Amino acid sequence: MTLFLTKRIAIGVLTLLVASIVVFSIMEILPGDPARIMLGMNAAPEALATLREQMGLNVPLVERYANWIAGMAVGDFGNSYTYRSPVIELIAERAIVSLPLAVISLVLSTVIAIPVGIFAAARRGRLGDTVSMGTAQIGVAIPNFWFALLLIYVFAVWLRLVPAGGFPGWAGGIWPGVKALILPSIALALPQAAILARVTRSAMLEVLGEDYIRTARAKGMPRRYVLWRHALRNAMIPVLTILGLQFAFLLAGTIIIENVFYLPGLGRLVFQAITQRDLIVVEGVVMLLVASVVLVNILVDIAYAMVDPRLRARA
Amino acid sequence: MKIIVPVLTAAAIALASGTAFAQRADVVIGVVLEPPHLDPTAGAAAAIDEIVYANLFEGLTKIGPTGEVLPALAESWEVSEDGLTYTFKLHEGVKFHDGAEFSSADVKFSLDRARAKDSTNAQKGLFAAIESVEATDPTTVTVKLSRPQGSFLYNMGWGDAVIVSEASAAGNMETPVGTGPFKFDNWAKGSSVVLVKNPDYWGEPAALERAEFRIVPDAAAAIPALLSGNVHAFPNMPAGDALSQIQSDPRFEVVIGSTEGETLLSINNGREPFDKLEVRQAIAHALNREEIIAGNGSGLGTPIGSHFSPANAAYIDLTDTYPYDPEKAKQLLADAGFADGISATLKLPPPPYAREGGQVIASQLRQVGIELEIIPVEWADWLSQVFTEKDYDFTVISHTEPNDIDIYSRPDYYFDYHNDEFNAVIAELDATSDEEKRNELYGQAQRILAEDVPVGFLFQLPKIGVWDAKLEGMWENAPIQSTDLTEVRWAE
Amino acid sequence: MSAEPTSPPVEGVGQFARAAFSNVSFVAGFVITALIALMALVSFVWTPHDVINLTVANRMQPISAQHWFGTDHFGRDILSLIMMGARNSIAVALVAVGIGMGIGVPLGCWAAARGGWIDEALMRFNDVVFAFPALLSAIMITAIFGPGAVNAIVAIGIFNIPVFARVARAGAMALWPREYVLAARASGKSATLITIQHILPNIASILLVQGTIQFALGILAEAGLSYLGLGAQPPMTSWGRMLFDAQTRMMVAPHLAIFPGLAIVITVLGLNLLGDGLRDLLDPRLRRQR
Amino acid sequence: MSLLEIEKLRLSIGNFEVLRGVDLHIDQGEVLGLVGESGSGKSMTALTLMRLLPELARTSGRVTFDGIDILNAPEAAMNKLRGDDIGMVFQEPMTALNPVKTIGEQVAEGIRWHTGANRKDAENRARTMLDRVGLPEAKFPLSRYPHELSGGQRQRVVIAIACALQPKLLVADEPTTALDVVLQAQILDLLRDLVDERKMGLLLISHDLAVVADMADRVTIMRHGEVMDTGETARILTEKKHPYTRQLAEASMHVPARTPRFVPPPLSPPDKGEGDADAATGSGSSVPGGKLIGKSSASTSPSPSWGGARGGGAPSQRDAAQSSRNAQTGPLLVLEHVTRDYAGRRRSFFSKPEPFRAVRGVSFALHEGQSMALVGRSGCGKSTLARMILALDRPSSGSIRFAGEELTTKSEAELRPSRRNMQVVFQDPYGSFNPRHKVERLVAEPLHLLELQPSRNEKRQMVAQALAEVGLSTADMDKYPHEFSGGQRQRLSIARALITRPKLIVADEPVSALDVSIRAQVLDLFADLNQRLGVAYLFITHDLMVARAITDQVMVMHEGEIVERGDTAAVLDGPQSEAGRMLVAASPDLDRALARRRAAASI
Repeated sequence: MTLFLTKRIAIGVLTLLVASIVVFSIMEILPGDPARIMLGMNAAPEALATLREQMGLNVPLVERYANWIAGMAVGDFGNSYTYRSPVIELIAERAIVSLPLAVISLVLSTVIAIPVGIFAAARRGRLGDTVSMGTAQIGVAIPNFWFALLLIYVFAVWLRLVPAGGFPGWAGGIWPGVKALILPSIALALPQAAILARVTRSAMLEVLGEDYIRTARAKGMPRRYVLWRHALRNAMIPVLTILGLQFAFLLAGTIIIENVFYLPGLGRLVFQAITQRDLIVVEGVVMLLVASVVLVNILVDIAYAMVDPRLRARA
Repeated sequence: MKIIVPVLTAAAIALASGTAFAQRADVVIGVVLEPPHLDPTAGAAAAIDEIVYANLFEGLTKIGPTGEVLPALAESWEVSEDGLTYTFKLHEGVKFHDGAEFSSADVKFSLDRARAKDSTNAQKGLFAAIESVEATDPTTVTVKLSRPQGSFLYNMGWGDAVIVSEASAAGNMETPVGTGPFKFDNWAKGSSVVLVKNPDYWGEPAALERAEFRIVPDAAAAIPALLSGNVHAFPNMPAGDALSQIQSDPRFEVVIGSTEGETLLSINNGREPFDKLEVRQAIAHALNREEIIAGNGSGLGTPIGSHFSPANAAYIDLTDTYPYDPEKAKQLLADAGFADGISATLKLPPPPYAREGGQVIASQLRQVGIELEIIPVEWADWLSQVFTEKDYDFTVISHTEPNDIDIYSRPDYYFDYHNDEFNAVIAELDATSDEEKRNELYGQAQRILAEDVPVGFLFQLPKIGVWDAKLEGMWENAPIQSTDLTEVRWAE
Repeated sequence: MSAEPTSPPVEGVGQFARAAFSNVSFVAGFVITALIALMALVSFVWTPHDVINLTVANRMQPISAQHWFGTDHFGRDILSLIMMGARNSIAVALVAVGIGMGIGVPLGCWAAARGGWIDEALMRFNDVVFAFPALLSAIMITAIFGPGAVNAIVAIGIFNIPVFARVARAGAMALWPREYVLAARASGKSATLITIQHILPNIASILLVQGTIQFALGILAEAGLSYLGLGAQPPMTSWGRMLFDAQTRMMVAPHLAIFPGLAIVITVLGLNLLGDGLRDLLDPRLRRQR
Repeated sequence: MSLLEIEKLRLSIGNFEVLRGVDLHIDQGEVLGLVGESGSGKSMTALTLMRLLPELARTSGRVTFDGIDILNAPEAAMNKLRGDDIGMVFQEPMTALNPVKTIGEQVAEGIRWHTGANRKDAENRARTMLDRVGLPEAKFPLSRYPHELSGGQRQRVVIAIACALQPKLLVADEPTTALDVVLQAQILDLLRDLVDERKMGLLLISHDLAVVADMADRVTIMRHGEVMDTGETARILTEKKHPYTRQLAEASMHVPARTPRFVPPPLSPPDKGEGDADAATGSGSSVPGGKLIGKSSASTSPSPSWGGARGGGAPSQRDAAQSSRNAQTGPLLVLEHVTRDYAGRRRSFFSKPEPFRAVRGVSFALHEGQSMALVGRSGCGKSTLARMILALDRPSSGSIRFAGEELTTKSEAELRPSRRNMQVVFQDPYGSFNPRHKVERLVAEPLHLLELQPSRNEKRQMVAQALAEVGLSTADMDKYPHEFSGGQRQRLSIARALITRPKLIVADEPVSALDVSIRAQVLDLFADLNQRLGVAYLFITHDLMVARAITDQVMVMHEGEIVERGDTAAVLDGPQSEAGRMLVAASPDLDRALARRRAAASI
């Protein structure tokens, strides 16, 4: 297990390192002068020069990369050009929106998709299967932002059940915050749930065709018992894989969804930062997202090992 | 377990406060852009002034709802005969939000800081004429100018000229400290800035207890936010085509005012063949302003024929100088030797008036033989490519600074336009402080531009103010970038 | 023996056709996809209305006999725009799949044939690419090189590379130990020749299925990018672009958002059905499960 | 009243009729052998009486077990019956156990379900049961997972599950087909003991007459969903009244008519210290009973493992020199000290992975026209060895010379002439052809090796000739491989191997996937080609019957080493090595089984 973990972590660190070089070099190609953006159209040239100096934009490239990496290692992501505050603070402020959003969506999609997938697999070929998989098929095809628009108009504007967007912050209590995240989470979760339900179903069907299911049935175990106690755990392996991949999708999905619902999350932050050429923020957030994907992949691998003793042994 | 207690208490208070007040004293104002920081003396972003101007920070003077100059921290002033010495009499008993006393020393500090060599003030030009600032006594400030400047009092009313305290100036970006009727409470980045009433305000206290400026980036988000009651007012609503629906809804007050935003089809006069007057005239004849306004994203706007706001007293209607006439445009192009047409690029920054209006313009110019390749650019790229490097043929942009007709006389400006006759008018204007004379000079300047069409004059950007019908005291026009909440209150 | 990853040959065209036409997914998917493709092709020669020159006076008209889906904010006919948009949406997704296949499949086959550190390097490369949320990186790419259809293609295409590399590698790895490949090796054939003659034809079906999936994802990705204003730029149009234009006007003219959205949903649905149907037809192991 | 009574059982899946009126019965404590070739419906019969059929299956007729009408019993009643009164053992032990549950859980689960015992009691019973099937707690605690056990051990777990509750009937569906002969014998012994001990009825399903003859009191022979013949084992299989029974029995004991074509080269004078290779490849007529090779010397000394018998272990260098000198006249294939290591699993991050040695210092020689068998249990390294001979894999050390050419150091291009003379026939008649190519292209594939590429017409002619040689027609050229039966495909394999007129064909288990009657035909073909074309064979097989049928000599491989070699008949009749003895003893043999049965009956 330790060997396995060490190897996974080593690969993760390598991935991060390569990713950091890619991100940094991409960001350095970006055109646009951050100082000019901050001071606006009619800014005086002396003011620009002064600001550039202050922002450390005159230091050579390699040195800037080294500083950046060294800083990140100790949690210092530098200072935002536009907000003039530490990037780590910006990230922390935004993460308290994005993280709950991603977690709620992930939970929501899992809680919906896995039972539906199992249900459909257990009723293969019958009405319940056809209806749920037909719905899932459509769910996969719906762009989440379009779905979000429809949700806003139905639930926020017509029915006025939930806010149309914006985020009141957590200071006013848990409920207003959660309420503001309901529609975005649904918009994010449902298309993912559709995919997950399909994967769960086919994984279950695959497992249900295995010999050991027949062995269990030959032991006299009823169909339902076999479904939950024998099939489910084995079917979890492909489902976990998709869950891991979906996490990356969710993170990306937040960029669009946060824009639709104008939620002040990491996705909005990075989108705005790109258009405002706030390079250091973009770099920091992208690295953070990449790191979380890497971390989730490691967690998925650990979960594999927990589910499957064969992998545990190899580990 | 203990941690949960304050949270619950906070929640209880929040619930209670939602119902306890009989008279509403809080308001949520929607703003399109999030300010990069909150110090109006260190950035050009209009988003800063929209929140802090007049509410949090005050200057010596203040620009009123119709563009007039009003007294603010200076209760009165005297101007010397030669127009070179301004003596300001300051209010007494004014305190900064951190409790510090306001005095003439703060005025001297603020103005000297703004015009210093290492200043990062984005509008240093406002202070260019100042020779010296003297704090004669605690309530008197004497400013000496190196040359007469007609617009000096107006300039002192800009957000870039607000008075800050030496003690707190460095922290103004994050936690601004001013003298206004509201003080800073909280800034949730990406989401909102909250101001609360300043109980120690020196003047008429504000009616509102709390004002939240919520960042609502575009129409897609603004409309549902307004309709669902999450946001009470948009001083500048990105309403787009949904405006008609809001107008017909009795819950809302819609006021279409004017801004200082002259929207132009900017032309690079330094590039062939746009240095030719005939070509520019042809372009002017090819533009159908009504259609452009209809397709500009909101369907609103006042056509203009030169670079001046119709709301201004000195405005002259010159829209008929080159009326829409595609045949004539083709003829002019043929005469200029471009019978086969011209190919050029049109760089469009992100706002809808540019991105959408630009498509209409491209379609109109195509009909007279000018084929435009549309290149959408982000603000950052627009600033560096178009504005700084002058690497463009055409662009669509709204110039929102007030009274900025002088930009056509700036030698390095991105129009690359040079006209000695015009420059002479501007120079004279700068040295004139007599109102009537100034208006006449403004008229001359407008006419020169209208004839010479250095750019395509399109329309004045509308200020679409939308707010809850029960909300009183919002400004209808926007002579300056601000959301003055001092007079705002809920009816009943 | 390991499970058969490849499809058996289909017993003649006739039998394939018979099997195909009894597969509901395949038929539905094929018909939808064909109709959409036809629509895109027709738009090259004919659309109901001119959409190049704007007639702003006609703007935002509701559904009528003349304009079946109404008109947009520039007075353009929405049906015509959807036909034109199909062109770009399909082209972007198709070329992106082409990039992914063209680079990913050779890479995957190469790694499977050579194994060792080449294989390891490819897998690590995949790890790095997969660690980037695709849309985020696509936004970065379009932000650097400017928004536009071509850059959207590149951005989406890059993320198709590891997908196809992975699928091709997995398929090829399962085939290399097969006895007919060993027999070919015993016949002295080079790895390249074996890949061309034995590996590729037998992974073609899984690549085809993956291709339809990536195609569908590409259409969604293009829509997402265009919705953020980073995809197709005017005067070019695409379905995502139409949604971008429609979002601010949905309250007054819902048809502006509904029809392009439906176009996306139907196309993606059609492609997914086609993919499912193809998988059923080409892969007997999965067919048994359904 | 029988324990199980099946009357006129019909079963169809979709439109396909699987069973067409099957009758059979089993009494308490009786062993019934159900025999048939693939597709005869024997497994479906078993699944019917467990009611574990696929969803689309339709049944009619009567199945009565212990007074219960199985076909019409409610599902709950079936759940009570399964595992409690009827236990079942499946063919594939590798996949029959849930990989994520411990063996203890899997055995105890059924006990708890049926008896309502608490976890502790159920685990105790499971422990006892596992102990009984030969998995004592000390070595195989309940917490083991299936992947930690070998195939034979897993099958024991499956048997423990099936027998845990003392069922009245045990159904064993090909319980040993996936195991090698030695394991097969052990598992069959276990089953026999359990059935005796607990007075269970046993329905033993097998394709192997010898196995059934050994185990069953009565046999029922099925074909195409119908019962062909049924009755007391010894009588049925001795009298062979039914033509199908006769056909099956004869095919199982089939030995192709052939005479050893290979004539050993004349021995050189002994004082010259002739190559061991020569000696080793001798027909063995001069060394009766084959040669026993010292195991100890093989594992410790670097000398050729077969060198101990005569001549006293000649140094390998001289051996090699001799071989190259005799390139023209010497043996076709010479292996010297061939070893193959595989990278093992790393135990920790810092320790080096311990290599796994699949083949250990193997040396032997094969002459032109000679037919040699390589036998051994599964996993003994014989397939690895074959791959190295075919130059599909390279040895870690040692040398392989084919027709005097060293193969181990050559590039793919340099190997071409050797490859032309050396072809391969694989086990799986389904996996050995690219399903997308036509027969013409498939069979012509090795022509790629020819220096002068034949024209299209010539190619067609060569393919036609090769097809004719294996008994297929020219018309088959334009078909796809799936249009052929398993046996025909194996003929195609052989045709492909023959098309370059090779001197050696390596055949890796070429008939083990075929039904007995087809197997006999393919063996005939191999024998015939050896006779007519003089091609040498290296036959890799775990089935001694095959070795006996068509080879002159046999080598016994065990744990990567060759432990015995000699004339086929001699080795198989009187194995000298431990491994050889075990193989021979475990090999099912119809004659022997019948003899035993008759002897038992006559007592």
